[in-house]
Amino acid sequence: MATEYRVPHEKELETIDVNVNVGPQHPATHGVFRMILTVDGEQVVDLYPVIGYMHRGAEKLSENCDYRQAIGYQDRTEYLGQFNAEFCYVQAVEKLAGIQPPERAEYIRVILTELNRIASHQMFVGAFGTDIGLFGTSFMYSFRDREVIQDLFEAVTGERMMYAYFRPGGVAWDVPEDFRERCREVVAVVRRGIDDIDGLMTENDVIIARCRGLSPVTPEDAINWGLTGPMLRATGLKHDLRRAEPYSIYDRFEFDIPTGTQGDVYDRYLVRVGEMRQSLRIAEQALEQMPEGPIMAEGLKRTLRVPEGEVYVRNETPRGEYGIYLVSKGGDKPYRLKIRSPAFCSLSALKAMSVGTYVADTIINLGSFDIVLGEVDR
Amino acid sequence: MPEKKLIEVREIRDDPREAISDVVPEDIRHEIKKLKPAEVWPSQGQAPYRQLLPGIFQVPADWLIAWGRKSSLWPLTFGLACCAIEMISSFMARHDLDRFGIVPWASPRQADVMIVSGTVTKKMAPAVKLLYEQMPYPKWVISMGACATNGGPYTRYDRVLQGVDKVIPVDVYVPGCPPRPEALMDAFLALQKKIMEERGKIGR
Amino acid sequence: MAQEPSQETTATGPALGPLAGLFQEALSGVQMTAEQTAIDVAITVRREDLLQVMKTAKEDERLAFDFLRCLSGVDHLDELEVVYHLYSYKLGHSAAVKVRCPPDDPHLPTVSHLWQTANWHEREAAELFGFIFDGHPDLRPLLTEEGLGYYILRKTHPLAEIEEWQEDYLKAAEEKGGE
Amino acid sequence: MIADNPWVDGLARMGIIAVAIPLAVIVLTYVERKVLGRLQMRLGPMRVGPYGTLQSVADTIKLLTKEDLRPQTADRWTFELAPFVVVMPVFLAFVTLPFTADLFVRNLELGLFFIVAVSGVSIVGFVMAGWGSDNKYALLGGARAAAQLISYEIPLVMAVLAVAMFGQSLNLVELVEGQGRVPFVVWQPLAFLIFLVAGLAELYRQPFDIPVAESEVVGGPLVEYSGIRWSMFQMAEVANMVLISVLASLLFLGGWNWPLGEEVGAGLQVVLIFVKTSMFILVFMWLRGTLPRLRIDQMMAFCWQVLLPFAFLQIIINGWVLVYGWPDWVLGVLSGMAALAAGYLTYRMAWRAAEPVLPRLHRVGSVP
Repeated sequence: MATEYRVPHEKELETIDVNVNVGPQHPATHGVFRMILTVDGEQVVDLYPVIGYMHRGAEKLSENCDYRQAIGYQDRTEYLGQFNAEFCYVQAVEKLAGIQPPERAEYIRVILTELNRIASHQMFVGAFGTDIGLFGTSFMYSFRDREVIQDLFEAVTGERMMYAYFRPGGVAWDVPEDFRERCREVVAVVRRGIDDIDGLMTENDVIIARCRGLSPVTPEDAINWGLTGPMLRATGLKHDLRRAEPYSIYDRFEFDIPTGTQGDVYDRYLVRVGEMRQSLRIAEQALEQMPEGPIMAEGLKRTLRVPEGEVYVRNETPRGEYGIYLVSKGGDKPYRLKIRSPAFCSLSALKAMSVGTYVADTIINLGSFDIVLGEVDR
Repeated sequence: MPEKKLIEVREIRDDPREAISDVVPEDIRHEIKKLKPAEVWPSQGQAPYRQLLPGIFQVPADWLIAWGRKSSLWPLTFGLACCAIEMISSFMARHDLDRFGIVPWASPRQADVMIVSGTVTKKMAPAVKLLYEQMPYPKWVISMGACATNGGPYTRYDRVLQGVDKVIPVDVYVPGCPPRPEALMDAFLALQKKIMEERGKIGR
Repeated sequence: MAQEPSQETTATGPALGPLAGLFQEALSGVQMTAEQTAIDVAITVRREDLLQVMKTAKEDERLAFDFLRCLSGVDHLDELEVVYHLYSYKLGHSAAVKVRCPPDDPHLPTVSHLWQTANWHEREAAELFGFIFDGHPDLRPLLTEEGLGYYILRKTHPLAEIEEWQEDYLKAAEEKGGE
Repeated sequence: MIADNPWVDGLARMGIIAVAIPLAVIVLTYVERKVLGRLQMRLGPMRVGPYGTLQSVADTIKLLTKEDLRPQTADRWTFELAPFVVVMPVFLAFVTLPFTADLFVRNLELGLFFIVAVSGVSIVGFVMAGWGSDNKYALLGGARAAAQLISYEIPLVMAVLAVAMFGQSLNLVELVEGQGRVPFVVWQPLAFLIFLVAGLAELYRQPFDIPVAESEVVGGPLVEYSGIRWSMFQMAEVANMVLISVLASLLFLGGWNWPLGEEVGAGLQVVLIFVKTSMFILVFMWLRGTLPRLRIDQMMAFCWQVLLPFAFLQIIINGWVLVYGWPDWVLGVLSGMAALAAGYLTYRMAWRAAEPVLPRLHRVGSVP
């Protein structure tokens, strides 16, 4: 509500705005993001975001690596949805080199990617709860299930975080023998965990009072600002790259696209919780359909050489549209690798979405973006 | 003249865009002055309390104070990069660093340990140094992961600092990319050992 | 449900998708070359025409590209290139627009007034490749410090040398202390 | 009576209080970490001493030997005196707080009034800390603390006043003795709820930890404090929690009385007050583990729009009952109905679809 403008009286107490620096070290900035708030009392009148505290050149370094070596940088760029990023990258290489991965590899990839999406959203739920003032309880609950997922990943790939498991043409090695059973267990555990989170946060009156109606976004604005993924779906636009431009084998699964209504913070939260359940559905279906067979395309050389060309591959990662623009001029190294990071684009809309709210609202607004600084700064 | 006053208000307000030009803004870059005289704290290999206590109490006091310090190491909540996720993991229910009395604090003034969890870029380095300087003595630093130790996979990029030890002194290095929570726990145990061994001398 | 988009072909047999024709129709007076990449159609235009092409791409009914997906700079050594990846939520198609400029005169018109998301993308490309986007509201560096003086992602800029190991530092310090 | 001489007696009792409060704080800090750990499916402190029992002792030793920093730009005396201004009122309030029928330092005739008056002083300490630190977070936190603590003082006092009206005294021992078998919470549930909520806000704990919100203002007024001064703030917080809990059990739960008999032995009195106080403390810890934080305008609106009118309503009901000499159960029923209404109103406020917060750029003093 715009208050009416009036000229201050001569004797009226004069106020000035104060600049408050938030970050790069601040518990609510999820890493090394920094923003300078200009506050009028408790109200934010201007916001200046500063990024780049973790700009460590994943693009430049990938250009100096072998095609397979560059997978590691994808993990470290998107360090919450590692499999999602790897998936996008290996697809780009496969598209350029004309490799068709075998069926079983595709299924393994889809299962792991969807579970990774859940793990990433668990992290969001935990951090969001802490932003909003829960004393770590949401973090504890979501990490309980996240650890279960990570255990499965560790059994499959041998690492807790930086998997480097997807390779151009398939996956590095086959999954363990009891993969199906373990996956089913994980799915069951996580499903119960999501119910717990529902009980703790979704119907919490304080969270509803804080988040509902906070900085709503229209679909037109969202598209203009470049919001993708859950941020876009919260505005009510039913757009998921897994449906709109099905890649890999996503056209074989049945799943819903959770959407919000007015694009506020609460809708973004709800969309993410809904997505966790849908990912579980996809993983279950993929588990049932997963065939036996080879896990690596045949006839691949030890050094992967990719013919000249370029491709822009986009995937739906937990934060939205993750794109890899890969230019090859022949040879064994990518000529140019550009990462289109969803959080980078969402963050550019932070100012427009936060000005006019309270300081506390700005914090949870930023939390609802679910930024990963590694991906923002690359 | 109300109009004139309005413009004045505008001028007083420092434009945030101007504050960006430097890496660390003026408003977090105030000098830190210690309450004690400067020569007391960095004493010659002796903790300051030893100069006050009579000789017979010194050994038990050393032990007691070192025990207190090692048993309540409060790290600074300070996630830099990927390793921050593993750092958070180790504070969570499965690994639970609170068992050792390790709870994270957000303000550097109340922290004892700084976990440098991730790549330090040249843009971030002044902030890391400032945070280290804001922490009160005695303070320790754990360099977590390959990136913080020497730049790790990113070491050949231009804007990456090749190891946080170029900026601040480091007590414990944890290898790994990222280190598992168990490795971080081990680092804390090593730090506790170090504190016990250094007892009576801390007060750098 | 939906099958793969019809314009998608493998890299081996590049058949031009229907979008190239749409671009030709909508921009009859503009000189452009179309090629088929592994997924999208890529249209290369001259930089004088870029603004007109982008405006048409956004506002034309047949194209209706309401979303700028990505903006990437590429250093081809002899030329710099900017690639705009566009997507239409309305019609569900995507395309790439490319524009080239010489490295010693990297001026390009900005598109940040058409898509707000281009604002940060252009800032990033400007600081890492040295483009100058004319008409951009605020072209200061985003990711790196100001006043760096060189453009990191250009091919001519080398990787950093690995500094001496800490061991060497320690040894040197010991020697100094010993002397 | 510990000693015959009233001065020696008083000093001895004060000594006991001065030792007991820090000890209680140390124990409670450990208990809180354990309880929160259990709420969060983990163990809490385990390694320092058996089952981590020495954890807070170690924390205390560390904090006492830690460097005491003062920012160069800080306002020296304001910064250094603020912790004392926060701690002293709590100790003063304990002077007149009776734990059992004869375990207190001094039983003042205006004891309740004294506690309310003295505990209001600690607000000044927070404002001093916020102002003196020369830190924007501290300034924001100090302003928030001033707004919150002063606002919630009023419903708290009103709830206490309602009890004093009904108990016809300001002497805490007399108030407790007057409750007998049936505690005041039965007759005045509304006042009890208001006291609990306002007390929670006075403690600035979740969901009212707005002044010290860690994810927003990083500890607020406490952000620049380190070592011993910071631990004084912590001690004040925990001691305040004990104070509010003891006060709640004295005023509303009948203190050392219980419904099973009039004559209660001294040992049982201690057990009763301990159990009742622990119950409140555990509830506060439980709330801390499960509730998120309110926004400042919501918190203020809740105080001025819900708590305060209902506190006045309780006083008006009390007035009717006392003036017209209605039986006690009328008071209980009326107050209970009002409590239900207050609960419903709060629920409605939370669930009401909030209006979209639109950018408000035109402000007084800004260039249009």
